[in-house]
Amino acid sequence: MREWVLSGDDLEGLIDSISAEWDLYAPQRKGRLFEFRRLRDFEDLCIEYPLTMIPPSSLFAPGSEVLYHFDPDRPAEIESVDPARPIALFGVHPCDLAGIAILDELHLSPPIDRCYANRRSGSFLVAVECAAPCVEESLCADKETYRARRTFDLLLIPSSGDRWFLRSGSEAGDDVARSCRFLRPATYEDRCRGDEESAARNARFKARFGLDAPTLSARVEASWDDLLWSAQSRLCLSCGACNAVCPTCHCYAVDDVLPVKRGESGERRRRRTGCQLADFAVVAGVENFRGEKAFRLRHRIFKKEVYLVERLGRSGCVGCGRCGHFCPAGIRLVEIFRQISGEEKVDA
Amino acid sequence: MKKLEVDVHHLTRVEGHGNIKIRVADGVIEELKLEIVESPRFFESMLVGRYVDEVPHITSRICGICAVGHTTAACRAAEKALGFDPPPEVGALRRLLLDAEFIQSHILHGCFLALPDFFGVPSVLALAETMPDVVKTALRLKRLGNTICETLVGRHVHPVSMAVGGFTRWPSRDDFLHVKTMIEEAADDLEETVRLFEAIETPSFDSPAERIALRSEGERYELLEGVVTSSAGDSVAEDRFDRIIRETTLPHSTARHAHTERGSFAVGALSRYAVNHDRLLPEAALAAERLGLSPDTTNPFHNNEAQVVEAVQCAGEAVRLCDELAAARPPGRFKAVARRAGRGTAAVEVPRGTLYHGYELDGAGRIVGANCVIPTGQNQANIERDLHRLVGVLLERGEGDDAVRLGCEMLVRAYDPCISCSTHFLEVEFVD
Amino acid sequence: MAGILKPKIGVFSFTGCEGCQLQVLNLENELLDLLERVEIVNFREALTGGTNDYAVALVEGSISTASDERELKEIRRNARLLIAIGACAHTTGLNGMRNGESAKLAWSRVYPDRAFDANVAEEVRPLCEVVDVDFTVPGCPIDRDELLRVLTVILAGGTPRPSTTPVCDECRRAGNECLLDDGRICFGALAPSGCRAVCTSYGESCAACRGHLPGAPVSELMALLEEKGIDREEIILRLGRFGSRERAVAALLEELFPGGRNAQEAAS
Amino acid sequence: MRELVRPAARIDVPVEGKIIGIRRLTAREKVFRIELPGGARLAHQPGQFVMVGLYGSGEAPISITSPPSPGESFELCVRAAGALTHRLHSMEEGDVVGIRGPFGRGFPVREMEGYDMLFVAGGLGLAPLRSLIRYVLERRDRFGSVTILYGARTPADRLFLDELAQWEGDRSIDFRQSIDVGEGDWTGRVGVITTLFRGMELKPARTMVAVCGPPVMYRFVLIELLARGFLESRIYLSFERRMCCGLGKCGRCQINGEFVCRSGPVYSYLHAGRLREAL
Repeated sequence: MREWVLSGDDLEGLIDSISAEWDLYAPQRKGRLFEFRRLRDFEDLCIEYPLTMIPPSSLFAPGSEVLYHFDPDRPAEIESVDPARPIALFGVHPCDLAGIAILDELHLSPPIDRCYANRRSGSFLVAVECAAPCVEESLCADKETYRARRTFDLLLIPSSGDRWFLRSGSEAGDDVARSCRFLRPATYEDRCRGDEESAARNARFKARFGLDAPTLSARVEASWDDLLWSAQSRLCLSCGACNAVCPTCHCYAVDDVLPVKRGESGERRRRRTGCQLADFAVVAGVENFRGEKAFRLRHRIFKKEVYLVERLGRSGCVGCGRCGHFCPAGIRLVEIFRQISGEEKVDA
Repeated sequence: MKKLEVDVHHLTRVEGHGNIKIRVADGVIEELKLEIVESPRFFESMLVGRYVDEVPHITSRICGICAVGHTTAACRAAEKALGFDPPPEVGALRRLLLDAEFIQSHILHGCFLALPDFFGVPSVLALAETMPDVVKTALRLKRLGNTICETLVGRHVHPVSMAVGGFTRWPSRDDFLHVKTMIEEAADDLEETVRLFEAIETPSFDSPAERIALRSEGERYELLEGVVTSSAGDSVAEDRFDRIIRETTLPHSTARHAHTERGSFAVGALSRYAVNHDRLLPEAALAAERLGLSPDTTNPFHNNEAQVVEAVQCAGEAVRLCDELAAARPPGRFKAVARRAGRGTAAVEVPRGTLYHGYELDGAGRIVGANCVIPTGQNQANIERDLHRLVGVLLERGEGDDAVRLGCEMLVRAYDPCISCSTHFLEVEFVD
Repeated sequence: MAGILKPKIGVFSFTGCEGCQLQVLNLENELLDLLERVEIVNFREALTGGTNDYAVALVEGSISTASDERELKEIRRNARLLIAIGACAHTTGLNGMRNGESAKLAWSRVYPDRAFDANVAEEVRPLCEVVDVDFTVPGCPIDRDELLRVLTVILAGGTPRPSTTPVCDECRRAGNECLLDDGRICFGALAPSGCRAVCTSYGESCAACRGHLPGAPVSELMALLEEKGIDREEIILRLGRFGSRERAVAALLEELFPGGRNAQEAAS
Repeated sequence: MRELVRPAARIDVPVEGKIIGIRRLTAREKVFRIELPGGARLAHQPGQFVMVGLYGSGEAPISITSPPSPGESFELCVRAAGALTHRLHSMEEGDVVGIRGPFGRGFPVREMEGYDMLFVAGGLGLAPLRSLIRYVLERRDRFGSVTILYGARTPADRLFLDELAQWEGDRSIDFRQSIDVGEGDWTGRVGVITTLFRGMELKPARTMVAVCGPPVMYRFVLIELLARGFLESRIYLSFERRMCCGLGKCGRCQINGEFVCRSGPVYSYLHAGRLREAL
């Protein structure tokens, strides 16, 4: 692991050297929100952003994309989509990095998801560590996702005096760093100071519900028949916002777009959808296997805290806090987990 | 002995449902009327009790063809009632949107509805086979108008972000520059259209009319606001329009006939041109010259050419407005105007003429009275008068049923009547 | 192509603003491509002449007069497939705002100097309450792309599938902040998606012009908005703009105007 | 440059399946015989399904109703229920559809060998079970007794009438059927499927059970089976859920932690009984 010191003034230089090879996406303002967008002007970069509504992983697993092109009259005459131009994500928070790692595991395990692989392969990730939890709903302390551990090519760690530590996590990261003349290798003193600053920062991330991962999973598992699910989902609008903003939600539906003009090809498209939408588990337009909002809310939490734990060995929730922060009905994970942990009892 | 009956049931290629009925006996016109048969929709009844913020969204649905016009008139009238004066860039964006709607509507009318008559085909669909280039050019221009609205306010049919007080989403600088580029790229298509109409022979017909349009101080070929100005010399502030325009209801129409003290009058492209011709941009003035337009023309068929001139004018004006808006500081985040009691009337030029909306609000900002005077209703008396004259001329020439029918249809179409609007008259109930 | 019969399409219009017909013409770029595959034989807004020989009828507008009803039934007899286009045809759109009030009373207010036209129906109805409708393209106005999707599926011999997810899903994925968080009255959770959430993307709240999803969370939304301090009456009025034909909304309107809007007027 | 996707895998992109035979079973169901390009074998197990696709109408999972065979075609029994299946019903011989699969896990045919077989089929549930029934009948000597219980709503709803008659006439098979609503000249049994169990002598200790039918049927059949002492591990159920991919990715068919398209649609009750969303 190599580490350098980057002066704040040289951030633009770093971006320039990455942009030379990748289409660079970075957090920028969108009204009162933030979003990852192609960076055209360095001035638009908001590196100290709180939280984007749409997670950066959506650049690899977009809300809607073409799976393949087809000839409407010949079912098997299929053309793949053009390979995506490799992109770089600049300024990814550690929780979102964890989200990308989970999507990687889900999509790149056999059978490999072609479209995800197409976008993800050759991409470049620059993570940035946070100085404090983004929003009130953040659970990154409980989920231990406030530090970036892997998956990044480069990691920016804020440091005092308008400077950054830059750590490389891959060969591609090394190559980029090596091409930046303005980087200074970190000295022993730098590292000591960095560790001190890290410790001070870590103290700002305080657990909200205080259960370790296996305990949480077991408690969730035991909550199947609990009244909390109907109590918590009382005002749920089944709007699917929690799914749409979740960095690890990945369920989808498939639609076709037929060509208007004879002889042209059509598109088979994937549209991301969510388990909180009322129609998610409807079969043949008749039977709804999760017809109640309480069942749907329970499924979402079970999926993250039980089913994905069984499958991946870790929680599918990275604690970013988006689902609660952007829920119009105010349904918050932290309250659900607190009730599950026994801190708050639900009135029947 | 001339006996003739023309009954055009369901006038086609106009927006809305209308009939022409003519009965001639012994060479004398016994009956002649333009019927407007669209089902009444009772907007007035529906509006009463609604909050003022909803009004533009409701009145936009009076007519899908001039939805920007209705929305603009509703916003302006509501703002006057609320005593709110929007910042100048809001006015500039509204002008730009009117320009876009004019381009789209005039091209739709000129090339899709009127043109087939000149080539003796039933529709533009038939032209698509014989003159594909003409149709493609027209489609591109029509799409231009639509795309401008889509980019700036979400869509053309029932624009989304136009609101009382301004715009719920202000377009980005890139949006304005993008729109500007699109318009500039359409220059060749506009030139093609002018050339097309240059080549068409306008029926000669002489029927002088009083012409009314908005005109403002300054240099602008006005669409958004101003003084109601008549070619007969009258002028009056927009909220006093009823001082010169009176309305009566006729039994054969759900629209109302309007007249001045001198009789029927005309609004629309030709009237705007007559009132504001000195304010045309050079390229539009040149187009007018090439199309043989003259401000004191007495031929109502020239409305088709006036619309083409206005399409050129609006494109030029829109480019200028894009520059202005791209350079302007965007207004802050949209805030709804505080509700209060009041009364306001606004006039806006829409493709077919001057449109008036007026509202009266209670203390909670709810509608207690509404009024809307639409251009086709203002033109109807004049159309019937022109039909009278035209049928007389055709009878004198000894033309048969078919020629009379076609002549009448073409005349009515030249006025570009929007019958959808016409039946959606609201109560005129303003007592000063 | 000669030799291949193109399906014949008629476009018809009843009470409405004609905006949905205009959206058909607004297909612009795709219109000529479409005309290679279908023949439009009836389209009053664009075409002189007409015939009863058509397989597919696209019908806009509500049924608000006795003659509307007769004509619609004739169209139903002629067409193999009847497609309702737009909110007026689908749910009466905002024409339904006049229901709940006697037609005569509304008439006397708008045309005080003219006798009531007996052709005017007491109540405005959507097409499906008069004839069988095979498919609906919802919205005020219809979305051009959705219309194309529906037509291409029909031309391929398929049945178009209506959207079953709410506008909210499309809206969030478009990156919009939620207008409910701003204390705005927004019905995105009630209405089926397919409009690309164009209203909310342009800062205007969803009015549910596309109708309501089955089991739409009306009571949840009412509760949520009221908890935010929004006046119940204003919410109901807004729901009634496009939703007067939805059962849940009709019940709320009855709560607001017991006995219909006339009754209140008579009382005041 | 776009590459041509090689469809050999039949996993995420379809191959062309040609309809070479169509048989109407009832007012709602038809059987389609389908041939893969180049005479390829589907190579499926009883209980597995394929994704059938028509552009413009998407894809739907359809269970394979024919037994595995060395032949070069297979059969799908399709009820006209949604947009895609209605369109399928309007197709003719020679038309082509998209085929992906086979997917999922079918019945554990090897484990079943040596046991008595009890089949419980309700309505359209006979379609997937028929694959297994015919598999077993083709290898009659490897299995013990064969009992088939079939329930349908009305006599006219019954599928594969010719085969039902064959089974009825076959003395080596105990075939019983019942319908919910008596109709016309129906002289057989009327009542829900569980009434067929009355008076039957079954040997739970040496029997494997395969059940397929509408969701509500499972609950009552399971009560009956468990009460009679059948082992949870020897009761196999086939589940229907919504699917978009068949790859365990789209999340639509999930029952608790299981992706029906991968680990199902056939589960032993020992397993499915622990899935709280399954029944």
